[in-house]
Amino acid sequence: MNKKGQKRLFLILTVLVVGGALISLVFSSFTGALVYFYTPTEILQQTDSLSGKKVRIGGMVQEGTLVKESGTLKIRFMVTDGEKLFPVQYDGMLPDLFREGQGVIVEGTWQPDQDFIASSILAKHSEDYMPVEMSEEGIAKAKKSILKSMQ
Amino acid sequence: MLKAVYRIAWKDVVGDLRRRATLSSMLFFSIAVLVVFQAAFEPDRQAATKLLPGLLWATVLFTSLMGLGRVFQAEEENGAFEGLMLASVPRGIIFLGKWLGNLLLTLLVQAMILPLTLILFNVDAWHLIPHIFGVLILGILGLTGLGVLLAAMTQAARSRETLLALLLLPLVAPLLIAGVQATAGVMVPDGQPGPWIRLLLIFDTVYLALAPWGFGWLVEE
Amino acid sequence: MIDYTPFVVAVYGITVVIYGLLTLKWQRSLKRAQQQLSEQENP
Amino acid sequence: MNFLARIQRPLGIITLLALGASTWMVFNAPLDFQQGNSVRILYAHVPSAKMALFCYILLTLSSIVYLWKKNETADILAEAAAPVGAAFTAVTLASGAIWGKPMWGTWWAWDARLTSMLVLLILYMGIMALRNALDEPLKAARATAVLAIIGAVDLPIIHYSVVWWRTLHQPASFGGSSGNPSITGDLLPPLLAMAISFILLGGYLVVLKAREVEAHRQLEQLDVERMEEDD
Repeated sequence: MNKKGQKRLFLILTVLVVGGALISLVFSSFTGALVYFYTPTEILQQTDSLSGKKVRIGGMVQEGTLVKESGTLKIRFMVTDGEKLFPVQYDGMLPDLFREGQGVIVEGTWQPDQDFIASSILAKHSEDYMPVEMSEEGIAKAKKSILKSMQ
Repeated sequence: MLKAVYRIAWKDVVGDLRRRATLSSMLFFSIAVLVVFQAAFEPDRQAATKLLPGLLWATVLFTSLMGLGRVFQAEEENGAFEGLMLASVPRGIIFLGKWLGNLLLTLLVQAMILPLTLILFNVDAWHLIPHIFGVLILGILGLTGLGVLLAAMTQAARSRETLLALLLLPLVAPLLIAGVQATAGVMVPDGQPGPWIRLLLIFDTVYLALAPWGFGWLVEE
Repeated sequence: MIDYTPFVVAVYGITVVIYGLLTLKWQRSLKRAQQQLSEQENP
Repeated sequence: MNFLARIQRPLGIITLLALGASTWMVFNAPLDFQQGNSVRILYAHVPSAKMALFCYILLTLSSIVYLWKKNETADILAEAAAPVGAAFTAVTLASGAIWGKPMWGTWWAWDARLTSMLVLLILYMGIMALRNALDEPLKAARATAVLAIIGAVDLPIIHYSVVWWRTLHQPASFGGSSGNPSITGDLLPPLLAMAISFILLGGYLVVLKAREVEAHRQLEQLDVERMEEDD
C-alpha cells in the first residue's frame, strides 16, 4: 500500500475509535454516580452512606402537607417522588414558584433520626408552558412531568 | 519509528533531569500548593482524607500546566522548532516522542508528590498507594496527551502560559471530575470507582487517538 | 405572584444591547475597512 | 464572498422585520399558568441557546473544510462564527440567570446544562484568544481549526460526563426526545417566530462579520505587497 492510502486508513481507524468511544459514553450510564439531587426513595435507601452529609433532595411538594407557622417564615411540608414521602422543615425566603404540587429541591444536612432542616430551597419547574386559560390541564401535566424527571 | 519516539522522549527527559529545570520547579510548586491548602483548611486527619482526592488532582493540574509550558521551550530557544517539524520523521511520531517525555516527567513528579502529600497531611493510606497511583496514571495519560497538543498550538503565541491554561481548563474539566471521583472511590472500602475509571479510559482513548492528527494538521508543510 | 416585568425588561435589554452593539460595531468596522481599501486602490 | 456581499443588506432588512414582528408576538402572548409574565424570557433564552450550538456546528464544519481543502473562505467563516456563537452563549447564560432568580430561587447552579453552557462560552473565548495571540495568519488559522475540532469532540464528553442525568434545569420543551413540544396553545407561535428570527439574525451576524474579516485581510495583504515593493 502506498503512503497516502496508509494515511487514509489510519485516519478512518482514528475516526472509528473516537466515534466508538463517544458512543460507548452515551450508552454507559452514570446513574447514581453523580446526581444533582437525590429522590426521597434513594435517600431513605442510602441512610448509612449519606447520613451527616450535605445533600440535595428533589421531588414534588405533596398536596395537603404544607403547614405555615403563623407570624413567622417557618414552614413544614412533605416531598414526594411518587413513592416515598420525606418530611422537611424550612425557615426563610421562598422562591415564587414554591407551592403544593410544584417541583422543589431542598438542600441541607441529612441526619436520619431527625427532621430534615433545609438550609435553602430551589423551585424546579417542568418544561410545560401553557396559557392561563388552560391552567387546570397545565397543572396536571406539569405534575406528571416533574415526577417523570425524578426517575 | 519506535526508535525515533524513544530518542525524542529520552532527549527531553535526560536533558531536563540534567538541568533539573522543569522537574524542580514542578516539585517546589506542588509543595507550595500543599502548604496553601494546609493553611487554608487546617484539616484534621478525617477531613484530610476527604480532601485528598481534590488536593492530589489540583497539584496534578497545576504542575502539569507548568510542565506543558516548557515542552517546546528547548526547541524554541535554539530555534529548532521548525527544524524538528521539517525532520523526515512523520509528525505523529514527533508528537508521540514529545508526549512520552512529558508523561514520564509528570509521572516522576507525581510519584514524589503522592507520598509527600500523605506525610504532610497525616493520611494513613499507604496500602492504597498502588490504587491511587493507578488512577493518577489513567488521568495523566489523557491530560498530557491533550496538553502537549495545546502546547504545540500555543507555542508561537503571545502570553503563552495564560492561553494554555485558558484552553486546557474547560477541555479537561470532565477528566478532573472523573479523576477526583475515581480517587475518592478507591479510597473508601465500599466506593464505586468503576464508572469514573471508564470515563477516564474513554477520555484517554479519544485524546490519544486524536492528538497526533491534530499535531500533524498544525504543522503540515 | 410578584410582578416579573423588571426581569423581562432586563433580559430583553441585555439581548438588544449585546446583539445591537455587535451589529453596529461590525458594520462600522466593515465600512471603515472598505473605505481604506478603495483609497488604497485609487489614490 | 461576492455572494455574501450581495445578500447582506436584504438579509439585514428581513431580519429586522422578522425580529420586530416576533417581538410584537412575544409581548402579545398570553401569560403562562405557572410563571405568569416571566415566561416571556423563554422567547429570548431558548432561541439563543439553539443558535449558540448552531454556531459551534458551523465553526466545526468550516474548520474541517479548511483543514481538508485549505479553502480560505472556510477559514473566514470559522473566524466569523466564533464571536457570533460567543454572543449567543453569553445571552443564553445571562437570560438564564435572570430567569432562574425569580423562578428557581437562584442565579446559578452547578447543574449539567448550565455547566456545559459555561464550558462552551470559555471554549469560544479560547478559540478567539488563540487566533488573536498568533501573529502568523496561516498558523493561527490551523491552530484554531484544530482547537475547534477538539472542542467539538469534547462537547459530548462534557455533556454526558459533567452532566448528571437528573438536573435542576427542566428538560428541553422543544425539539426534545418526546417529539411534540410541551408548549401549548398561544404560547407556541411566538417561540417559532422568535426561533426563525434568531436563525436569520445569526446568519446576518455571520455574514457581516465574515465580510469585515475579509476586508481586513485584504487590507493586510495590500500592506504586505507594498512593503515588498518598497524593499
